[in-house]
Amino acid sequence: MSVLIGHYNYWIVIFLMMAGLYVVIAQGNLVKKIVGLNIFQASVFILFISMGKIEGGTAPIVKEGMSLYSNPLPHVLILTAIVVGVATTALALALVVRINEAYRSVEEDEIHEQDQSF
Amino acid sequence: MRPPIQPHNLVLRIAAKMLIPPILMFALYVQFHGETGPGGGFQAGVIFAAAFILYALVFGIGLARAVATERLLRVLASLGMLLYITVGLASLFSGANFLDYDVLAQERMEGQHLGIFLTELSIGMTVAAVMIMIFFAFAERGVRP
Amino acid sequence: MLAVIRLRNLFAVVMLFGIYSFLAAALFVTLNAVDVAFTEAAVGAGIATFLMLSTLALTVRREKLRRKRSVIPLLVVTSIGATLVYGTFDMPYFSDPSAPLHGHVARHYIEFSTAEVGVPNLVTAVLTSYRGYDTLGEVTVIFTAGIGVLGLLGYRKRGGKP
Amino acid sequence: MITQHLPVLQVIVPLLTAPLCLLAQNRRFAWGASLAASGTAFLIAALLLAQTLEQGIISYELGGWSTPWGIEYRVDTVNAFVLLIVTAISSAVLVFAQRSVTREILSTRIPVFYAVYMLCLAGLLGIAVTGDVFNLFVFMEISALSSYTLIALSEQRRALTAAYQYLFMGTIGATFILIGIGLLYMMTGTLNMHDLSQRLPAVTATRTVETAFAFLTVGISIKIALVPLHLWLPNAYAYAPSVVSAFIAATATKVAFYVLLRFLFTIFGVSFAFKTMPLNLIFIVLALAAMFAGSIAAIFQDNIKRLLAYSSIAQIGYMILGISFASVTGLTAAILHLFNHALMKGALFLALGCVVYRLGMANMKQMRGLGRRMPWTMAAFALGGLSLIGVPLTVGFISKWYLVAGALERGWWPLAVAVLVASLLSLVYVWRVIEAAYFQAPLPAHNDETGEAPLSMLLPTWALILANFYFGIDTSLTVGVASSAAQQLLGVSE
Repeated sequence: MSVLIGHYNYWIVIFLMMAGLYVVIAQGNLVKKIVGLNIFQASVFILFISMGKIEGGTAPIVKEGMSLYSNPLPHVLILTAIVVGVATTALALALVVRINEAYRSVEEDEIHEQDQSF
Repeated sequence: MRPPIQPHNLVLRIAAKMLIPPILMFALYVQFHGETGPGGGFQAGVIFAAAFILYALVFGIGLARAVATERLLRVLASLGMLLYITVGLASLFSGANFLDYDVLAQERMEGQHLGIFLTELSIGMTVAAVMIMIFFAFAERGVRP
Repeated sequence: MLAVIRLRNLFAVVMLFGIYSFLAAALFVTLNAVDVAFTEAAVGAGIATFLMLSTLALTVRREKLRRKRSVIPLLVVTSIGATLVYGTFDMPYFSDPSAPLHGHVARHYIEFSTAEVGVPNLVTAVLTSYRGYDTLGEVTVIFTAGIGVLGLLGYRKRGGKP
Repeated sequence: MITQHLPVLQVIVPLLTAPLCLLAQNRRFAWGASLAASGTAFLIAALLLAQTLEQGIISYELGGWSTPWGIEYRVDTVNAFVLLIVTAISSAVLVFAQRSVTREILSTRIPVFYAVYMLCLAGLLGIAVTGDVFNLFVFMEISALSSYTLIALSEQRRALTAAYQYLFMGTIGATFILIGIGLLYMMTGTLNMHDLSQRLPAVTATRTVETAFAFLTVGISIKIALVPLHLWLPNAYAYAPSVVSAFIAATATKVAFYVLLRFLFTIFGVSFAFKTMPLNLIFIVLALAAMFAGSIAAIFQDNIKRLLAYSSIAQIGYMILGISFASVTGLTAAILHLFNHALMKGALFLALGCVVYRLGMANMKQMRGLGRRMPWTMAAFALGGLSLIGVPLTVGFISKWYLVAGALERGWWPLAVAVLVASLLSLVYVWRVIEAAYFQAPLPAHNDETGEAPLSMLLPTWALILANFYFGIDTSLTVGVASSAAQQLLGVSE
């Protein structure tokens, strides 16, 4: 039972993560793939942050009379990872815009067909 | 992007005029209060960029472009990065390791504060400039020449 | 989230993503990660969603019907998920203060950062001082994305196609 | 004083050059500054290698924070060797770039190109020198984002989809690596590689560490394009601008391969990676699949750049095979092949770059009769091809020799035979190009203006070709360094 209570939130996060990954792998629309990628990454962030949580701890800002803080290191890592994620998203979207201009489509199958035909 | 809002909508213009200064103030607050509260250069940069994008959406891209020319944004983004590296090199030339803030001032704590202040500033600069740059890149694609 | 898979209206998909980010941000607050929550709200629900909407405005709003469906992606994803769940069994329990990750390096930050850096916000102290070099990397990533987008979308030839 | 800061300067010099290129907005300046930065980085790498050979591991604490608290740069023979080859290739490619880029990239985008190139170089170097796993992730993303951009800067529209595909595979790989890092951190509470290697043995029996291991291995395998995860590579190499193909083919997968070595041997340790986890067998199977599938696919390509790309996939197979022996000889072979393959692929892609410079594209059809029109270029290509096959006196021979020796040492002679058979396959695809170039009549459509490539492009190409032969004849430097690197990784004292 304690296994269930101790880990259930990780399982929820893993489910969300896999939903995102499924969108990336299975969907053919380029924009939707980016959304999927973002969901995947955001879920990884939640995984990291939930491991930083400490029962009874507060936000990691030093105040008088507080002794128990959440672990600041995962927060720092995820701040960086969020930035990396948005940078990737911006670049991916720029590529989609260019692909749409070159192929007049954002569907993977159609683009693939056009590439084969010439 | 096709402008979704009429550029001459009076209510929007006034609302935007009322909103933008507080947002900019908030960005500055977040920028300089990162040491004591939540926030810091990155969040401040994003908020600053958001205020600017609001301006561009309401008053038209042309006006916004006149303020933030491509050259200015490029220079700002590059300077932000250069500033960060310069802070690192400054400690290197003061005889410590790269990015060691201790030696930046007479006293160790002051050095740390100065270092954090400067690096946060450089993050804010680069992030704001890059976000606005990306916004314009997308926005101007939509306007067919 | 399953709606994202099923929905074909891309606009709704992007909006759902914005909501998801916002919920994630709210979750971060309850997990005591205020800095991260702030950033996730500004980036996930703000910038990323905004950029996706801009892209939709430049491309199309509706996804086309797909002809083929395959079970392979589902299998791949399920097996990856199963591996992760398998890994969780030996994880320290959620919010257990005695977990190894809270000792060692993190403990050092909490105990000594006031004396060594002198900044009340531990996240800022770690971000810009202890791991300041990572943050330089972070600025570089943003810079790279900026000039990458500029290189891809800016500088078009006069009058002609890009 | 400055010598003690070499590890960080290695990365900072190109990193500093990138914004300068963007600020100047001047093509000549951007090129000159990039070349100077890359040359300086090469010198620094050479000095670092000399230092590590003399005094062992160099540790540099960024921000002055002592090791587990801050980020550490840690240079030993292995990464010093990787730094050397990356900076060497980058410098050669940059000399070549000045003329080549004007043909293949829109002129207004050229300063941006050099800025992104510098970021990519800084990212790759940053991956190689760091001793901190999260820092490694950050720099991996810098190099990845910049290489997507570099590929997409090409004028061909297929480059866009290639970059997009690469971006997706790469980001999934990076996120997998991030998950792996997170799980490791969860179990040990540290991010420093050296610290991790000390704290991991206490918790290796847990399922969480096994999962972390699986995620890291899969994530890095995507980055090195190991066989079932290689799909991004052929198009990315084929449609990128020529200089970018040469640079990325010769460096990016090599650095990712180095990361794999680092995680397997330094962090997890041989006994966990190969005894607790069944990686031995998995790697042998995948390596064989890569060697044969890659070579056979290469035989049927019409686009020569794609041909070389598939050949790269096969060559990665050789390196993985070297790892799977988990012995000093096998690892020496893998590290040698890392170095040697960078030399051959760099040279071959540069030779193709010359062809593209003159003819606009490089398909089998264009190659016909090219041996007479561009004698120097095609001679370079032929010699590079010999090295790829593994003819004696070339570097290709040396690394395959060690690979076969490693297989025989373990008594796995079928694998030795497999290496030889795969080499024969590479003979087939190299021969197709050479036959077209020397024994077929040129297309009438080629006008007679098609002449030799300019000197500034031939020189770097030939420099790399000569390096192929130099290190194939005088092996004392490469083999010495590679075997001492292998011994360091395995923790065997000399």
